[in-house]
Amino acid sequence: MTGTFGRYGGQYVPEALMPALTELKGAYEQYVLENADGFMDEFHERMRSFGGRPTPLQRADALSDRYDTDVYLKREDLVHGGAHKLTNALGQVLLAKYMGKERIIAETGAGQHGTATAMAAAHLDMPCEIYMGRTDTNRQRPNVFRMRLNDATVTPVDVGRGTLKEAISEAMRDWAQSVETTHYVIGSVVGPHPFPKLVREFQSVISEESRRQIRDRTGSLPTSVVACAGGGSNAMGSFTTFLNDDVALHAVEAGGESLTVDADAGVAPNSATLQTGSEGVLHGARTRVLQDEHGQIMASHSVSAGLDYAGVGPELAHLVDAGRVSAHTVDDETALAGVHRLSQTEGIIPALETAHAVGWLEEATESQLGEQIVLTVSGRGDKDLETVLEESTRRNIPETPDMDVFDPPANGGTDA
Amino acid sequence: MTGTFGRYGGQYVPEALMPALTELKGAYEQYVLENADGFMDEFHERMRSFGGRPTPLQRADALSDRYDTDVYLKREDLVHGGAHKLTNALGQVLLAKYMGKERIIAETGAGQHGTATAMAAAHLDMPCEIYMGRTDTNRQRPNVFRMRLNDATVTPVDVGRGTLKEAISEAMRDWAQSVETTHYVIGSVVGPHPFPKLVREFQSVISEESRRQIRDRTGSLPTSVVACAGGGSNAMGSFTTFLNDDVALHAVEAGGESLTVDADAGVAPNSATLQTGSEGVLHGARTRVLQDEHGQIMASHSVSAGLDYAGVGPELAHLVDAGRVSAHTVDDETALAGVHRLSQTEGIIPALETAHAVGWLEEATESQLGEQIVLTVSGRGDKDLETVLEESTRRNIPETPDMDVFDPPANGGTDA
Amino acid sequence: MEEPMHNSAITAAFDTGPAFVPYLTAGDPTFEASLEYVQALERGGASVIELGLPFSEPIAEGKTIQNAISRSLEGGMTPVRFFKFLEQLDVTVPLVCMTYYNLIYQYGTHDGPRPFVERAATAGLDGIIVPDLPAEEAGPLHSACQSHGLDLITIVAPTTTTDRLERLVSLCSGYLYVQARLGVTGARSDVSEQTAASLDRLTDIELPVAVGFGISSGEHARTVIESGADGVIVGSALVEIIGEGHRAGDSPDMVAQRLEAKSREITTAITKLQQQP
Amino acid sequence: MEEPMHNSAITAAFDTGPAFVPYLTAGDPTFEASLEYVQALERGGASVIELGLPFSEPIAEGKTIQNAISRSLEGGMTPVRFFKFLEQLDVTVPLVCMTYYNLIYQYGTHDGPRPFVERAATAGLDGIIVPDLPAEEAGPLHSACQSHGLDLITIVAPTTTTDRLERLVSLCSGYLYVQARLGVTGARSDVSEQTAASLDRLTDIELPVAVGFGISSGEHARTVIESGADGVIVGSALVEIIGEGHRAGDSPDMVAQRLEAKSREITTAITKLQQQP
Ligand SMILES: Cc1ncc(COP(=O)(O)O)c(C=O)c1O
Ligand SMILES: Cc1ncc(COP(=O)(O)O)c(C=O)c1O
Repeated sequence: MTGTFGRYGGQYVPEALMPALTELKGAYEQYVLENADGFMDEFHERMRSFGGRPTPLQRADALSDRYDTDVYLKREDLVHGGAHKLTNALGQVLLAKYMGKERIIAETGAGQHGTATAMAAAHLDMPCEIYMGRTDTNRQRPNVFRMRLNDATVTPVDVGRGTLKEAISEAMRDWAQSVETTHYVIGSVVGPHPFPKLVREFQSVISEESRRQIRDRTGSLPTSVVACAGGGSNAMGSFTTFLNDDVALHAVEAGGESLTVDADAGVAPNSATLQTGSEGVLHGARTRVLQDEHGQIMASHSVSAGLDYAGVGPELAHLVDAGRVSAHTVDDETALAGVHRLSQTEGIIPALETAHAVGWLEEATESQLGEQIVLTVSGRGDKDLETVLEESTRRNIPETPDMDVFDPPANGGTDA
Repeated sequence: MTGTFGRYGGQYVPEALMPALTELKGAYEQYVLENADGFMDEFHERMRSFGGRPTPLQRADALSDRYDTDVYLKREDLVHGGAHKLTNALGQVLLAKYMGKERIIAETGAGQHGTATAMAAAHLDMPCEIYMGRTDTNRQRPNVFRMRLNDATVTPVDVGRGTLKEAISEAMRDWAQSVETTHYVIGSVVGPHPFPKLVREFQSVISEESRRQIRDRTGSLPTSVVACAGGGSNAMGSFTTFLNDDVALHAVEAGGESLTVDADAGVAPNSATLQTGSEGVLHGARTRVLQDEHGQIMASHSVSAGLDYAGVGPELAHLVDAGRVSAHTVDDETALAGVHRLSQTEGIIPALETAHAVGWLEEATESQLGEQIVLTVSGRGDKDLETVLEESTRRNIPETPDMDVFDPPANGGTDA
Repeated sequence: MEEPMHNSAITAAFDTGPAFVPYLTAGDPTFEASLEYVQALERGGASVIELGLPFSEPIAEGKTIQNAISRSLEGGMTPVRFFKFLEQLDVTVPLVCMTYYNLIYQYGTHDGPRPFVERAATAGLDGIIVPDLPAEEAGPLHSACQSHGLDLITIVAPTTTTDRLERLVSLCSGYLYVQARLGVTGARSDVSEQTAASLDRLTDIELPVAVGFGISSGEHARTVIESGADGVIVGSALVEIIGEGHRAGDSPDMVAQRLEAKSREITTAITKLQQQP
Repeated sequence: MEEPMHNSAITAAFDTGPAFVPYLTAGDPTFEASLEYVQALERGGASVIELGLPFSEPIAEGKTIQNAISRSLEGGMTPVRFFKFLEQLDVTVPLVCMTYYNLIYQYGTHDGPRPFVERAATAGLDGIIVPDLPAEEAGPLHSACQSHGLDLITIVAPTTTTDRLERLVSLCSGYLYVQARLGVTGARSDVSEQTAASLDRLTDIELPVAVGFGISSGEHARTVIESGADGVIVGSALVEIIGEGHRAGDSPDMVAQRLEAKSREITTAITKLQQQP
């Protein structure tokens, strides 16, 4: 059957959307797979000149010393907008243009996919509307500003907890109505077929680059590749080109506060979908999801908004089931310490999402680390500054810098 | 005489600092000019893998249409940290390391140079202290967070208005005391010889790249190059490689609120040093400065903190006097509109500094624009979001997006 | 076209003239009130009743039904209780469950739709509608329904192409659910032009055709029947009555009376009509 | 080594034994009070007085003198008024102006240091110290000073190398200002070890040598003279008295008395001493 990955995948959407998915599948095959009208050439050229690709692969000297191995960082934080997300957003907006669509919609949680889509839409002159949970609009003000500056409409979603899950549902509702003129730019390797393949295809440029870069630099392939996984686009992008190589692939999920769930409250205090989720149908695909015994989707949690999602891409779920990818969890505290470690020792402030992959290095065994690691820095941490400081202080993370600098000025001035 | 550019330049510093400047001059000649110990190779390699160089040169389609010419953007906003500033900071911190220094100090205004220096210092494992005016620490909180995350000490300066001018003075005082072990990483092509040359040398990689890129792409050199100028490192970096070409060079300063000064209050409501300043001595160099009739330095103003400085690099001042570079001013309102224009039509939210160059395109004559323009996007605007929205709203800039999205949720929900 | 494998009580309900098919979310706002409301619908003249089993991610619903779903979930509705609800209902008209696939898939101790369908059959359910299950994914549920004598009711959208239409019809029994307009559920004040167009291409379908999405008054309902439908599905307009009553703190009896009155408005408007040939 | 071109009153002031060279910012906190304070210094035994002409960017000063400069600027001090200040002063000891180069450079209707020096000479000034003017840039000011019979006093730092030292000495007249420690001005509670080291290499200099930066008490002053200096420069310790008085709202007379007392403490401590050979 098409559109599935082992047990996962499929197209669990209202009938009204099926023709659009069929059309999208056709466009995917024609433009993306077969480069019709030079689509992929234009995509790569725009990602180069507008998006800043290729991103560098950098040796992390301090981490390499710390773990007594060679750690290389794939610097997706240097992509325009500050995360790997633009690669997918630009690919899809461009595809929508080739398909003759007139309008773009997208959902966003932390705001990274929303800002990426808004940028891509402004760049390609497409009207754009972003759905964002009310809770998220309030806690991610700077990203709302950025989307509005890029002239995107931002529509807060007042349903439920007002976070990513609700925003996706709302975007799907818009699409059910506007499907004839509108393309829905989904933000990760999730959703109904062909989205998981389409997004993975765009994002696999990450591992195309890093595989070439590490060989050019060291003459060999890495022992392992490490990437954080929310929906899984960063992980799939970082892994895809290595799938047929003898390279260990590690996906790091958000362990949140704890791996135990409160089923009565419908809350999982983590986003460890791959580790603790079970098979279910969410947002158009069969995959691993966080759900209660009845099949109701649970509210997930992570200190990192971009990993805070109850589902995961079906292909990644399948690769984990098949044993090709190892899934790990890193909890909030270890991730926060990871932000500080990378900031202090390498001069790179990573996104909280990325910090889960960084944190995992602390917990990995020597053989998991191996001789050479490529870790994808999926985004920069500018969006997370306030959260990192608040949460690190609250939890007494020892690496947390003090912020005494904000104290009021000492009165008068003497020579001390 | 060495260290001068026409009437400008020199070394107006306390005797205690002279040996350090002599030492620095030696290091500059040895490591930077002669690539001793492969210094420049290491610099370029680190700027590549850590800093994200080369930055792309992107055709700006919407601006090209608008001005009926070819506008290319040199994307310094994609450098690690979000501005061209890292190139200088990394160069100097690396040089300090080669010189055997044990500690780094720097001043910062908006925080861009401070964050760049903190990143570079963390990357190269050097203790680092950043002086920042008290006013600036309070209005640039996110940048203070970033510096602290990178483990830099941030020392607020309570003197005077508590802005950049005072921070530089304070950094010089620290240096006067610590000069034997400490390198002072000055943030622009200002200060005593050899700083203006040293910083220009590092930053000229901008025009080395853009000159090559535009020729590769179009087969010709641009008609003109446009760059905003505060201290002038972005402008000098963008111009240097074109100096001997038949290419017009335009430096755009902050016109602020008005070009007339209030000498009694000691305030110039602008930072138009090249246009309205007069010859004077400030922070170690003879150059153009904003001063009253007695020679007291005036408080400058610009909506853009990074241009808000009463001095300018001596070499740039000289090139303007010599007619090789044309100086222009763009006021706060035109710059704000420039932020919105680039954000909305190109999907790039520029720094307020950069927005002055963008705004100038509106005011330039057809012949100034010419057939092909390279405009340096010196930095990204993430640091300026709140300012841009507040100031745009206050001044009724027509392009300003509304922020109704933050209104409280409508009560209940109906199908509308 | 494949014939339904059983004698459908649902299809039979369309025999006596234009059918009124109301929708409620079961358990909205409480288990008991909701039981009363369903019975009110029957008194108001319902031919078939659709009962929503609430799912946490109702991607096909507008605000009105989303709110109903929230109320029902907060009231403790689960699939297990839903079946108890069915068993406690004292109505004679055929009942259809409308829910999302994950709840069906998760029910019982092993994966797949069979346990749910089995239990549904014993609880007296006649049919199932799953808005997020297109023909492509409907195979397992379809065969489970056939084994247990339940109708799987499929939805035809304005965007459905001719080849898809055939496939949907071939899977369908009970009635064909025709979505009147693009978008999500929700009461509207006009009848979509898409409705007439949709019905035009369904003239040679043997199954009864019921139109839903946006029908909110007797007048609308009449127009739809005049355009050739065999029945009208009314959801949000009824659910909104429950929502309003809930917000106003009205007694379940009062709300039940309003539901009955609204139902009668629609029944009255359509029973006089003969459906178009 | 070049001989000074004139008979320096400043140099002469060192002839009668160890010199006490106090510093104040002129106009701190007001023009009038400041006149009184300078006279108090003379009463306290000053041999030469350094008067700060305040500049907005005093990069060589610590917090104490920065604050004095702010007070003076807020009080309206300008180079023009500074010369009036000098003219109104009723003191007989030689006066030295300490200021930054930009004020000197901007003074008058044409660029360069000459107009300033000319006016300074008529106002009765004897010498000039410019902390941000190293030997490399001192040429124009040096020749202007020579033309008008003023001493240009240069500063020797702990970091000054031997070749630089020669150049600084060759430009200097009046006295050589020896910076006791690295850093900026400011009172300290100890005497730097750098001081002794600095003085050691100046034993064969013909000019008097005065040590400044951080001297705050008679005891410090004595140690410095014992280490071989010809005079001590005391700034922040005196300026702080003015600052404290200002903050406490004390009368200028009270402050003047304290300044005189502090001066006498230092003068007393050093006049008993014979400088080392
Ligand atoms: C920086 C960053 N990394 C990772 C993620 C997780 O998404 P995905 O797993 O699809 O890469 C996000 C999502 O917003 C993100 O912003
Ligand atoms: C983005 C950006 N552009 C320009 C400037 C102005 O400095 P300069 O003229 O030295 O390039 C700054 C200073 O902070 C800056 O941050």
